[in-house]
Amino acid sequence: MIRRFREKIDPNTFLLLITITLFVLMYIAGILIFRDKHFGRVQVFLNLFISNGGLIVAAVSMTMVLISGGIDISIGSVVAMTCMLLAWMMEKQNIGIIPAIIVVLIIGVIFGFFQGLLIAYLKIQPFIVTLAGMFFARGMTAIISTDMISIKNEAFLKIANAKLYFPFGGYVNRSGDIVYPYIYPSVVIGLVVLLLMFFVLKYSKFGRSIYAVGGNEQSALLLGLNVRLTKLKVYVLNGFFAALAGFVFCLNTSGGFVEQAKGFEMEAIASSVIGGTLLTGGVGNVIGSIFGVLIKGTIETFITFQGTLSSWWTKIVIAALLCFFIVLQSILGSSKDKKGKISKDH
Amino acid sequence: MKIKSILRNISRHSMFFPITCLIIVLVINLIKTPTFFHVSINNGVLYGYIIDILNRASELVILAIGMTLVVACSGGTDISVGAVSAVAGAITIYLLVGPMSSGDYRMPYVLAILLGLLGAVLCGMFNGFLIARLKIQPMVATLILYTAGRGIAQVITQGFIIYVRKEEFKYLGNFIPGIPVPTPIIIATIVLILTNLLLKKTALGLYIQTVGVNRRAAKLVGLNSSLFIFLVYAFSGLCAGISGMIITSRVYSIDANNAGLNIELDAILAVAIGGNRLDGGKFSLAGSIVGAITIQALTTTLYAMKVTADQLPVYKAIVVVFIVVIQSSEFKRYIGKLLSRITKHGDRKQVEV
Amino acid sequence: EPASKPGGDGKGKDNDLIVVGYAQVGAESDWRTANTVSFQETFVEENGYKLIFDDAQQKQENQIKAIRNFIQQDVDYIVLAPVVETGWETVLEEAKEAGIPVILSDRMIDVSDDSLYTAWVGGNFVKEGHDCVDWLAGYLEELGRADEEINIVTLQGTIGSSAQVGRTKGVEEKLPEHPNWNMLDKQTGEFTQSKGQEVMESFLKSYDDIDVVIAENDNMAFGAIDAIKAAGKDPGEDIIIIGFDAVKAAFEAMIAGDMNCSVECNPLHGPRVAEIIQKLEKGEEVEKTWYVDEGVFPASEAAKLIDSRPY
Amino acid sequence: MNNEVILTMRGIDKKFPGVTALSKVDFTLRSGEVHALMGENGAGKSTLIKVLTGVEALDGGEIRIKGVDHPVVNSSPQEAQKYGISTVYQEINLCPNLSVAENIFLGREPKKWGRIDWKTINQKATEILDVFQIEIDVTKPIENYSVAIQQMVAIARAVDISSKVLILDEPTSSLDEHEVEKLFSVMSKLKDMGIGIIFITHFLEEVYRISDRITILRNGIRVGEYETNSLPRVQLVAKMMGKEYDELTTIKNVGSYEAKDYEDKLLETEQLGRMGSIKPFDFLLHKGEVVGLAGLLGSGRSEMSRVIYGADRADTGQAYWKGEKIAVHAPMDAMKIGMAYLPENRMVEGIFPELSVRENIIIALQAKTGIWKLMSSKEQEAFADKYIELLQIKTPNIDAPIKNLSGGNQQKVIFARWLLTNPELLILDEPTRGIDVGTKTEIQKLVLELAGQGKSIIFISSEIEEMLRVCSRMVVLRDGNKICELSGDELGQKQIMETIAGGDISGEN
Ligand SMILES: Nc1ncnc2c1ncn2[C@@H]1O[C@H](COP(=O)(O)OP(=O)(O)OP(=O)(O)O)[C@@H](O)[C@H]1O
Ligand SMILES: Nc1ncnc2c1ncn2[C@@H]1O[C@H](COP(=O)(O)OP(=O)(O)OP(=O)(O)O)[C@@H](O)[C@H]1O
Ligand SMILES: [Mg+2]
Ligand SMILES: [Mg+2]
Repeated sequence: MIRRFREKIDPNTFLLLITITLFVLMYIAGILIFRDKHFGRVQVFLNLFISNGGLIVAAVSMTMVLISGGIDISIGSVVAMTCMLLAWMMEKQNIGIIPAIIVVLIIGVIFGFFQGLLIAYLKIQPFIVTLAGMFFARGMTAIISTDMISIKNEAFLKIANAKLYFPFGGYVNRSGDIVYPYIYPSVVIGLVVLLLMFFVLKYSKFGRSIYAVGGNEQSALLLGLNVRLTKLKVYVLNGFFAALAGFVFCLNTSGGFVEQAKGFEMEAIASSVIGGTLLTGGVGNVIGSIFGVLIKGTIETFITFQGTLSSWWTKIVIAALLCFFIVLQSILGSSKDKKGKISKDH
Repeated sequence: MKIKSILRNISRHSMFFPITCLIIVLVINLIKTPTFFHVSINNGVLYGYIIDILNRASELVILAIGMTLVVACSGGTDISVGAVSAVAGAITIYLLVGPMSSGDYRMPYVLAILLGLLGAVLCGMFNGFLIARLKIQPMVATLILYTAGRGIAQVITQGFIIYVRKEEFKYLGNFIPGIPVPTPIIIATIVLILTNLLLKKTALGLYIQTVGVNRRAAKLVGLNSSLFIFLVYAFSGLCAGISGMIITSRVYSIDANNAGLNIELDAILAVAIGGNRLDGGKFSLAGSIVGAITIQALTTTLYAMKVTADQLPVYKAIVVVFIVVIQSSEFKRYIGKLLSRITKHGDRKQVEV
Repeated sequence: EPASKPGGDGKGKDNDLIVVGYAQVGAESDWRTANTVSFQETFVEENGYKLIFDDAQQKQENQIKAIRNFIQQDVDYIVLAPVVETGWETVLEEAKEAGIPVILSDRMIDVSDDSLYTAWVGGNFVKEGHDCVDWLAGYLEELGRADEEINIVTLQGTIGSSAQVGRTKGVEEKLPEHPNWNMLDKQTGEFTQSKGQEVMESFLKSYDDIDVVIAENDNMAFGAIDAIKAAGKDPGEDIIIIGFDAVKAAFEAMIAGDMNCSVECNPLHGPRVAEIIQKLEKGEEVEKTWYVDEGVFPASEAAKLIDSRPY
Repeated sequence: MNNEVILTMRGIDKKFPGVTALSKVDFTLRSGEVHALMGENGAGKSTLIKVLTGVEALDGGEIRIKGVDHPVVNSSPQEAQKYGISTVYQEINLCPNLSVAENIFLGREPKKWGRIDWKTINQKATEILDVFQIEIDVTKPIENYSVAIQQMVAIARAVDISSKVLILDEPTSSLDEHEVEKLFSVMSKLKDMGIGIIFITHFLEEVYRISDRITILRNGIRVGEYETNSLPRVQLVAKMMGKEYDELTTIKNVGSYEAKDYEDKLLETEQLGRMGSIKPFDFLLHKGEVVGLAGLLGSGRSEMSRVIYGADRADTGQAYWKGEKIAVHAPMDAMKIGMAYLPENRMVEGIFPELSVRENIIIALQAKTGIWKLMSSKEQEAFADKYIELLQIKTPNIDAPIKNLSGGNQQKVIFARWLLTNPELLILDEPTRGIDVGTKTEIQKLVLELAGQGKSIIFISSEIEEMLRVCSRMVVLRDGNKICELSGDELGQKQIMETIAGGDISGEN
């Protein structure tokens, strides 16, 4: 039955459906298992977004990069650098919030531009370029300041703490007040980026070029696309989003320190992959990535609600669930016999 | 004309750029720290910056050997090697002395090491299974052990750092009395020689490249692509295990959180600096090894030049970019164009490009 | 034996327990593991508690998530051992709105509004730094080297961590009292033995007259010991070695004569936090700052104390 | 032929390391003509096209296009497209992950309110393909379709783009006659519209049917430009090969194949089949016999041969080798028994692009001898040299990466690879695809020679004529079903065509 259904729709949509279904099943399971711990509250669901605002931006951007056939493992470091820079500018240099944000976004773009140049025009492998980028940004973070900097800028904190309430779904808390579910502006930024990239990838020439380049670079070139420029644009945009993700991340943690957001890139990659993006390029979409983020977040929520796992078990359980997910996807999604596949040229 | 042909000949040699980079790093050292090349015998062992570099690069060299084959055969990277090192170290030490630090062995030393290595190979086989059989992309598949590996190691150690208080345990990671060369250097050399023999004296090297270049075509000429991919990941696990032994012996303890932390990135970097493509196919083991030593030389150099550890990545990044840029064929092409423009300039006007 | 609890009729049992959400940093060191164990052993059902434990794996984001989840689970108290000092306003504000008291353990946080947390329990890193310098001064006097030129190198912890910041600060504050001491170099060994060893090797090649090594945790001190031995010197004799934390392995090193002193950093916070919670349950006011007891352990006392060390 | 010149190339030079691909080549294209570019494998045809369209950089020479008053140097196909030049390259170049429709409109998507208008794209794509009578779901990724469909899509795209010049580099090599017809009718229409077409093929019939003029290249040098009508076939071949050539008659001789009785059974299958690709079939092959598999595109010829070879695992039935049961689970099993398989899709399943010619030649034998016995480099060189000589493979040296060879020469390398293993049964799936006439004849002769030596051959080709020349028996397939076998007197072009198409004229296809 599955086979017949699969033949009807295209394999990538099928994978996306699998991902979404698994997420829903998992969430329902959570609600049942942690009944007495209020897992079913709307706010628990919204917390997935609140806690992962930065990751949403990063995962969306990562998805774009992966579709283009590249990878970016510098995102975590860039996020750290952005947070540190924001904190340093606002706290140590008394620069206003708006100029500070503009500066970090510009730096992100420049950073992305250089990475893009090396990748697109010198054809150096993205993994290596962004690995160097990762080292560079992390080191720069330490150069800006080795001390933690806490952001006390009022305007910043106002944005960070502005709750946007929903008019429904409230619950009565221990002091007897009704608390309506809420989100923070960081979530809004994440969702806007998501929508934007959804449209760009689906409805713009640039977006389609990304898919083409990721699918087969040589073909894209012969079909008359400007492959290099497309790649450059991807990394520039990615640099911008990395900085934006840094800003969103910073809204959540309001401070900068050297060790911040370590391993963030792997989370972004994992989210994209869970969402059905292929590291080989050409396949993926941002809706899947969002579910990737939510699945990752739900797994973490499970672990917190469970409440006894120590660090090592946490790691193992997360990895096991990740493994389960990837293997299931691979089994359900594979076995589509690819006949007469067009060669990947070099 | 002459310059051009010389340049072409030199740049054609695949090992030229990796070695040049290493030499540049070393020469900078010589200028900055005149004692850099000073080697003496201290406590019956060779002692000096150069020895330090080779010694500390040993784990990286071993990992880079495994990584090179993984990259060549599967066109992907194994990002779990650092965590697998920790697992292997944890198994060995736990088997040797149990959950508490101690100086008494509970089982023969060699057996414990073999079991530790077995653990690492099993990890590698797990990766190999996911990648070869289930066709999961290498980085994603190895992400699983990358995440879980340290957790597994901590389960074994119960989260504690276990020390082995016995002199013999330090031999692998330091030196054996009476032998002036630090043991890690010897181990790395042995691994290198054996691997090289295996690749050059059997058809394995050719098979790996063949599978890496075109997996589907390899199947049709009768090669079991999946088997080879499985094997290289198992081998990479073994290499991770061996370096895990060295790492734990160096500090005669297992610190599951920190043993081999981030070393996988350096291993991948070594492969790339050695002039290997990361998407599979032809490979140069020698290149990767030079790459590994270059990375360690760089770190040692920067320490010697009093760059603090937290800023070190910046300089590392700059050097890495420099190295991969001058190696890139695209860059060579631009330079070649530039050169030919200069040499041709007198002869005739350039056609617009 | 199980403490007799009021209304222990089985059904309402869960309701009578005090639910404590505990957001721990991770399990990055023996010290941390001992710290965790101290909580897990204190907050057991026999004592009237239910502990919800969350391990952030050294990531602040994870702790923030955990606290949000604690709030949703309507816990009675939140104990937070913050990964870093910054960035807690938002989420602690949420806890405050939910009416859940927050008790900090180990590290302090940097917030403008003190009312965001109820109390803090921990060691005093700066004081540990002071203790280290004072002990060294005393020891040098003992050796009769009080007026000599003394060259010191420091192996710092992971830059930016509160232990590193506090200990470095503590040492530096007291240094001017000893004009004959030179701080030759400082470099981070990231709290690990192997990095500590690597950095020490580099120090030894750059300076041949190091008298004292201050390692901001014991693990780095062990690395330094190995590096010193490899360089053909005798740690503990030729070079004085001071570590922090006073883990069991440090006592072993001191007994072996490789190390001279370790400054304690007491991980047993659990009982202190329980004490605070009991007070709050009774409706009493509590102080904001609670230091745990910490000592300085020189090599001369090591053999005597080693068996009484719990971690 | 008084149409105006729309494209000229003068003195084009192109060198690759170790090879001079083009040397002072001139070429002129007029509007409204089909200009055939002919030459042996490796003559430089594809390279000329690549230089023209900016895929490869030009070393010297000048390109001029009508309406542009300065010499043009295209640095990318994108630029060439701007000048109205659109190209179908020899290796199909489409993005496998994108839908058929999107491949057709990539880079020039119609928009509505600033966003891509998918409805229009799908609609227009369907219309464009209608011209070629291809009815497929244009919203599915192109990788789901066969090579032939892909080729047609690539052509449809190029045709839709072209405003001045259309370049087709061996477009027909993977098409069957039916499709070739469709292509030709479209080409005629374009011709009438005044578009100039550069057409590369190895099929002489096609050249004479459709082209107006012919430019011949040999070893990167232009031999000359001729009116098609005034150049006899034999002359054309002679000029391509650079020697007086009378082998065309030899081919005919080959055709008069004598049916004889074969005795020793080599391979026999009983209801061998594979779910979803080929229905269970019975098949018998004798020693020394050449059997052809005939059928339309996608009829399952490749499928059948893959199942026999174990490239795809059979899930029903049983095979016998010399009367004994065999279990072929993987290609290695088949190789051990004595089979060899030359795949139809050279780029994807044939060559190892980065490996040297030498390694590409010896790999199958090496795989067969096993991992522990590595052939010495001397042996390897000797083998490679022998077959380069034997098959006249054009390569700068044996250690050049095979990706640098021209398509035809790559095919010969793969041939060499299998001959080296000394098989008893050769399965040749489109062995002459993209191979020049001279070599094609060589290969056909080779096949017969091998059969003469007692080897058996399964031969697949889209050219029925070619099959008639070499096969003593033909198996006809339709929709994954073995329909019947033809032999002896039944082996006539007409009869085969009828069987292939199906006696009952159904509404579909
Ligand atoms: N990228 C390359 N690097 C090196 N040599 C090349 C490259 N591409 C082509 N050549 C060489 O240039 C010559 C001309 O090749 P080209 O592909 O133009 O031949 P062709 O006429 O199209 O042959 P065919 O009919 O087989 O396709 C060949 O000798 C080939 O080996
Ligand atoms: N029009 C089509 N639409 C979808 N799939 C097709 C189409 N044509 C062929 N195929 C695929 O190709 C398979 C059969 O192709 P196969 O390669 O065996 O045919 P063939 O007779 O060898 O033709 P070819 O000359 O293309 O190799 C079918 O099972 C089908 O999956
Ligand atoms: Mg060609
Ligand atoms: Mg076929």
